[in-house]
Amino acid sequence: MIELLWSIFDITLVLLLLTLAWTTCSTQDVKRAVTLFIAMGLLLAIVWARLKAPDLALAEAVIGAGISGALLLSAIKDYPATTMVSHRSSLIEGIINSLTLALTILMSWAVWHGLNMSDGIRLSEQVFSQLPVSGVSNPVTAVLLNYRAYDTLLELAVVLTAVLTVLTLNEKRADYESSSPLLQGMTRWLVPLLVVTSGYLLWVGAHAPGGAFQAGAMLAAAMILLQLAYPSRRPEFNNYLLKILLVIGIFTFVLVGLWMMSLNDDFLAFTPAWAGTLILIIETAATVSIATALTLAYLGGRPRGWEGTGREDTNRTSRSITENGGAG
Amino acid sequence: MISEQLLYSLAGIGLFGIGLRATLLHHMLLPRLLALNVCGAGVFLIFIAIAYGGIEVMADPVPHALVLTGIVVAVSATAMALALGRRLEALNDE
Amino acid sequence: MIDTLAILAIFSGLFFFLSGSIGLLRLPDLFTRLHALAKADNVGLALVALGVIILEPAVINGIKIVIIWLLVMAASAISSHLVARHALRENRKDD
Amino acid sequence: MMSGGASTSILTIALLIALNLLLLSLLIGLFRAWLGPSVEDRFSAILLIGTGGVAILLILAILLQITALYDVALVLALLAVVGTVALTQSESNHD
Repeated sequence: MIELLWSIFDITLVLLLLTLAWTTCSTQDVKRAVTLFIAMGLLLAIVWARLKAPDLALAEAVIGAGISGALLLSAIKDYPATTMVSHRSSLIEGIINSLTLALTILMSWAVWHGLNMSDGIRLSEQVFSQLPVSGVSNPVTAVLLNYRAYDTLLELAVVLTAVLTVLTLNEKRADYESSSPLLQGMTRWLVPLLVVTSGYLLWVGAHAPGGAFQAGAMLAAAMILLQLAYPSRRPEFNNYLLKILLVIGIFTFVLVGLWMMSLNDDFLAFTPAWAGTLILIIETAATVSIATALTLAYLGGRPRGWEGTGREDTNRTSRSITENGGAG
Repeated sequence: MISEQLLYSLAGIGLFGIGLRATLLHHMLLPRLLALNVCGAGVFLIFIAIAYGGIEVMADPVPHALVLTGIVVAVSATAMALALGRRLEALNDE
Repeated sequence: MIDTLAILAIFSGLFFFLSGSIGLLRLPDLFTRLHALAKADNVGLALVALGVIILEPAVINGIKIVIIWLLVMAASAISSHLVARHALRENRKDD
Repeated sequence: MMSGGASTSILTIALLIALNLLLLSLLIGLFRAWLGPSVEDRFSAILLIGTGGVAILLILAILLQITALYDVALVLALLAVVGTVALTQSESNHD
């Protein structure tokens, strides 16, 4: 009975997910596609929770409900619905369909085969056996910031690269018109709550699901909400500070890594006694950087007064850049 | 093998296929980007399905960490692609 | 006994959830649909949360659930307001 | 928590039925997201999925014995508004 009920739940969830993915991908209406995509993100958070991956459910909830919704919804009007990239002939369409189908069948066979093989030595055994010396008790945080700290360092580098590309390409979008007073009233108590929760997620990451990324994304969501509620009353960014905040995560990470190299002969090889503290320091810096990066990515480009644009009027500058780019 | 593993990894493969097909076929930039994200979500789902070990058992944390990194990279890549597309539209408009 | 109470609360919450979503599907226009949605948001979640609190032994988690419920109440009120206001404004533009 | 053999399995079965019914309610709500017709209608469906998702997470937390899922529900409740705000604000801007 219990197994049957779980199966019904699993199958319904999977079918819902697949239907949603199909409608997201097949619709021609951009707004509809974005809305359905946000719904799919929320559903994915439930799937991660069902598969006992609370760290991922947390990340997906922050991303799906907060960041990617805001990112995509504000991007919709940058993309006029009339623009087509290319047209495909029915022959190419047929080839793509059959190749995708073939790849899907191949992958199904591979997964079937892989799941039926006997369990070898699972990495998880090593993760749990080394957990006491990792400095944290949440295994996912241990993997991310101790065993595979290189990965996380490079992940921060990827985030930085992406944001630098965004900043290089565009000016910030035009401001929205001012918002409803009710929204502003809510923002006054919601933003502090978001900031506190972000701190909680950062702190709890050591022994329970949470961590730098979830906390950073939460902080970014708070910033995005502020932008949306007070479009006109926003103070000018202090760009020098902004640049420091953007790189402080990687900077701290590398600094700690080099320090540990001078003690333990290996880059990022933590001394077990200090590991917990060092991981918290790195995570705090990473949280700040990720939050800054995601906020800037949401703005869609350089804020006013960023180096290179000077005191010129924002609209004029962007137009002249466009003209130069078009001529070149 | 646990049947949930098979069910959810097949769902992941399904998502991957749907996303890949739409990425290659779609005419517009933004839906293409969404399709690419669906495709990525499929890959994540395969990983997490394989990490799952049953109701009573704790799941394997290594794929969780990998997918967490993947989600961060996917969001950054999406933001970057949105900026590239916006620039493209601006160049087309003039 | 305690379990029965919890199950009772959760299932009466489910009634509101289901009627809310059926209302979302069946009612004729956006504003009445938002009205149906509010039932699921406020009463439905309140009863489900009550049931879960009864089953949850740790007090700290109980407090967390109460906070979640309060937040959803506030969020639903504000979201409904924003969506309805937006719909009204868009319609005025079309005229 | 779930102490006592017989009542445990009854409680589990009841919670699982509740979970399935909640998913059914989301499914009905998603029909509205699919049908539309306006963006606001689609968004009201997302509001329902947000609230229903919170309820599902609360019940999953009890069933799977993962207390961290309360945090996920908390985050979902906190951020439920941000999407709505992004929709209504970004829309109200175009001339």
